[in-house]
Amino acid sequence: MEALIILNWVLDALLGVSLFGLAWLALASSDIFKAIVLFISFGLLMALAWVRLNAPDIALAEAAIGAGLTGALLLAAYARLEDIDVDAVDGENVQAHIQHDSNEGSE
Amino acid sequence: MSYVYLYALLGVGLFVLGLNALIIHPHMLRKILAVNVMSTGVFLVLVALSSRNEEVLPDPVPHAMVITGIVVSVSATALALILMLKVNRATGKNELPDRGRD
Amino acid sequence: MELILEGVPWIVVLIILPLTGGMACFLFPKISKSLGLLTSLAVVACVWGLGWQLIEEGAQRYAIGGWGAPLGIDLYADGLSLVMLAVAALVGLGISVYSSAYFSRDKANHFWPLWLFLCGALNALFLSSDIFNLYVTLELLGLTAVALVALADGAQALISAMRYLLVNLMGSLFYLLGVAFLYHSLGSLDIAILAQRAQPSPAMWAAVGLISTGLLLKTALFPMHFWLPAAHACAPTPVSAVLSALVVKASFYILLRMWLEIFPMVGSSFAQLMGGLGAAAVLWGGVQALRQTRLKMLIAYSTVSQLGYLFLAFPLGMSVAWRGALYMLLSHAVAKAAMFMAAGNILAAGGDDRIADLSSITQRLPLTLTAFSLAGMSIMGLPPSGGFIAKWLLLEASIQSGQWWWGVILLLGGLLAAVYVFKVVGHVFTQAEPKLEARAVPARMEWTALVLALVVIFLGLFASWPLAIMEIGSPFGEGDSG
Amino acid sequence: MERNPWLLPLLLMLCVGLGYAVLSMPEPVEGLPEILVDNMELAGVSNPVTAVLLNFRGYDTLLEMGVLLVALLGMWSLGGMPDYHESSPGLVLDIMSRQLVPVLILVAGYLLWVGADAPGGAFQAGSLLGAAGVLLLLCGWRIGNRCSGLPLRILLVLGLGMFVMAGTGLLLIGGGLLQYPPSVANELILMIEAAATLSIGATLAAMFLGCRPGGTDK
Repeated sequence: MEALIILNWVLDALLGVSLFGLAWLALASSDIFKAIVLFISFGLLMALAWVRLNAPDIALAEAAIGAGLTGALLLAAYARLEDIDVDAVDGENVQAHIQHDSNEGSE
Repeated sequence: MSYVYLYALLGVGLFVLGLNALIIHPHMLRKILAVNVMSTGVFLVLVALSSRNEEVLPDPVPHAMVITGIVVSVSATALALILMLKVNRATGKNELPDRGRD
Repeated sequence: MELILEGVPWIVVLIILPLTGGMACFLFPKISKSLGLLTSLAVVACVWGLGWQLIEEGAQRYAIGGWGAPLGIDLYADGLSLVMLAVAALVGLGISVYSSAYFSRDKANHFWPLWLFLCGALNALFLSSDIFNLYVTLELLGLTAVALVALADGAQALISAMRYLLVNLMGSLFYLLGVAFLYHSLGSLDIAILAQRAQPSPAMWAAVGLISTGLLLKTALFPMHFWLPAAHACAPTPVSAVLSALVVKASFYILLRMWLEIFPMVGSSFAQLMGGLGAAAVLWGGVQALRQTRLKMLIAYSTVSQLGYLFLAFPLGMSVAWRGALYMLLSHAVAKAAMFMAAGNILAAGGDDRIADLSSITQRLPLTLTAFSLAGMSIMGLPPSGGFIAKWLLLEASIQSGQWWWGVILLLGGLLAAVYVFKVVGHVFTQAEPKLEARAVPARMEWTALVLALVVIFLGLFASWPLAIMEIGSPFGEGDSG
Repeated sequence: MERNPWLLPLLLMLCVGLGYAVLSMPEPVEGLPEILVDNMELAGVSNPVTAVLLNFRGYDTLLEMGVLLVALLGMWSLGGMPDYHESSPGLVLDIMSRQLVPVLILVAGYLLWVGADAPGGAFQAGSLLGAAGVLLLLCGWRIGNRCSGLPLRILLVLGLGMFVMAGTGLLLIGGGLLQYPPSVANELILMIEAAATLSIGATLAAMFLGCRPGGTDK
């Protein structure tokens, strides 16, 4: 029993630290694409945190909306952002991250 | 002292972290991410404190509030992203220009 | 007739009607203009109905779903909400009429549903008695307002819309965190119940700070006003009018409610701080308005300045002061809507709102010029206008409470306002060659501005009626202290 | 990036202050959960979160459907973003979505149904529908021109519309706004939830597309 409680605490602490770390990295990383991916994984971990907090309804909503759809929206916006200023990219090889077809598809 | 306070404090931390990023980063997409992190922090505080008392089931009212909040924040994010693309297209920049110091 | 007025739950109709109108406009864009006008008219009628009910029966509470607070959500209407609803309905009707001539066809299709949803959000906000429900209405209001700002073309408008959206979201999140603290320490979301249970604690202090910060950000009180001028000036004219007249007032209304009901225990230092910021806003906004070269920017900075007056009531904290602030809100809403419309007419006629070039255009728009000057009188606080009554009440409060320095701010603010209003009006009377062909401005747009400006003068002449309405349900506490 | 030297200390102070407030927060004298438990048999559903969302605080959800719709309206009024993918999506995505979309729709239906008594409900189901829509859009599927006008708009307002209609209908037969008679509460809630699910799914998918389908703007 005692061991279980300690295990739970360790689990919670681990989850908390990784959530905070992911959020920190997502907001501090220099690469926008990386930031988005980190944010999506942050959302998925959040779903776990909601389960830990006895909130399965929110866990479902978070996984589907928070991580899934927000992630899709962010990635779509990112792709279009790159579409627009594909020639303005300086140095960073960012467009390699995501498959996009601005040059072929625009006609 | 129960484990839920850990999550509530994490929520406060995320709120402040997001606020900091929202203020200092000029890139619009990062500002949008920052707002999302902030809102997750608020939701965590709301839900974590609802199961302070471990004997009874958690209070469902904050849970419903958070589900409402998640939907609101995805709507706001979607609008913000399109607005960002339009700004990007109109100015060619991804950063909000420094507001004219008045 | 009386049976109908009594039997209908106007309080609900006021919320459902604009939402339904918005949906109908979205579904049938071809007839959206007539639907929009019709809805605005109907909203005015509903406010009339609700007013009649309130005068007959006093303040009203309506339990949605029949549950009642704390389990369900309550709507609550008293004199304070009625005044807000009335000014929203009146200015809203004016804006509907103005917009029906302003927007081109494809913009109009987007404008009408958003505008009606905004009306619905405002009404819902003024009637809600539940702090989380207020959050949802704030978000609805904020998103519609941002979408409306972005209707204007041009990079500047888009940038200001983006900043407006981010500020709105940030303000809402501060507010929501405050709500979380209130709920978890007091166990309810209903304002009336919270008011009974409130007692000082660190969580309560945090809630007061968070909620006030969030709402002040949305109300654009002085150091947090940075987003307002650009957003209000770049938006399409009817939207500028809505934002300055109504949207910033909505968050102020929530703050006022909270302050009157839940927060009275937070002590006076915070109130002094708000008063100080308000005074700074009055002066700073006035000086900035003077420095502007474009008319819409000048009017937007004037909003920053006028919003400051509302906060002078907090340190005074007595019934007269609250009524003065509310009267200021009322007359500023109407006057600023008229002013923005006048500026819009000038823009529509000349395609340019540089103040230095005004003379050639404005001489052809006598109605618009009259509207601008009348509204300017209220902004300055000259009699007979609503602004005068408001300043008079605030002055009375500052003398009664012995805090005369707020009175000095009132006078200085009025002086600044006089200078910037005359800066505009003065340009008109300098003889200049009409160099450009001015385009015709639809008569409807000119008349709407003038009618609203006349309403401000009526507010100055017949002040006793609105002042009596404010007292329904005595939102400012019993009687006069003094 | 020049930084305000005051910002960091201020934020740290905020963090500490808020943390202290959280830790020292008193238990409410009189909580809501007890009242909620007493009223659960009148709610029409046995999942407390669904009961709060759709019945006790259904008005919040009504307004929230408005928020969703308004955000989409705002996006459409900005108009004219380039359509996302125009090329063929590739074999893997195509096959995967063929398998996945029906499953997602089935799961959405299940979540909607089960939401009355267990975790799930309109928002979760709606977002799964939205995900299915996103997959279809990624595969290059576009709504036909014939359906992109009024039918699509009806689908989008269905959630809010059903809420408002149910609310006013109950008002007209003499109850209060959104006051469900306990005997039919379950059916009414399910009906509203079904409409809301469809709307949420359609709205989220439309948000992903970003521009008005079949619109005139290029």
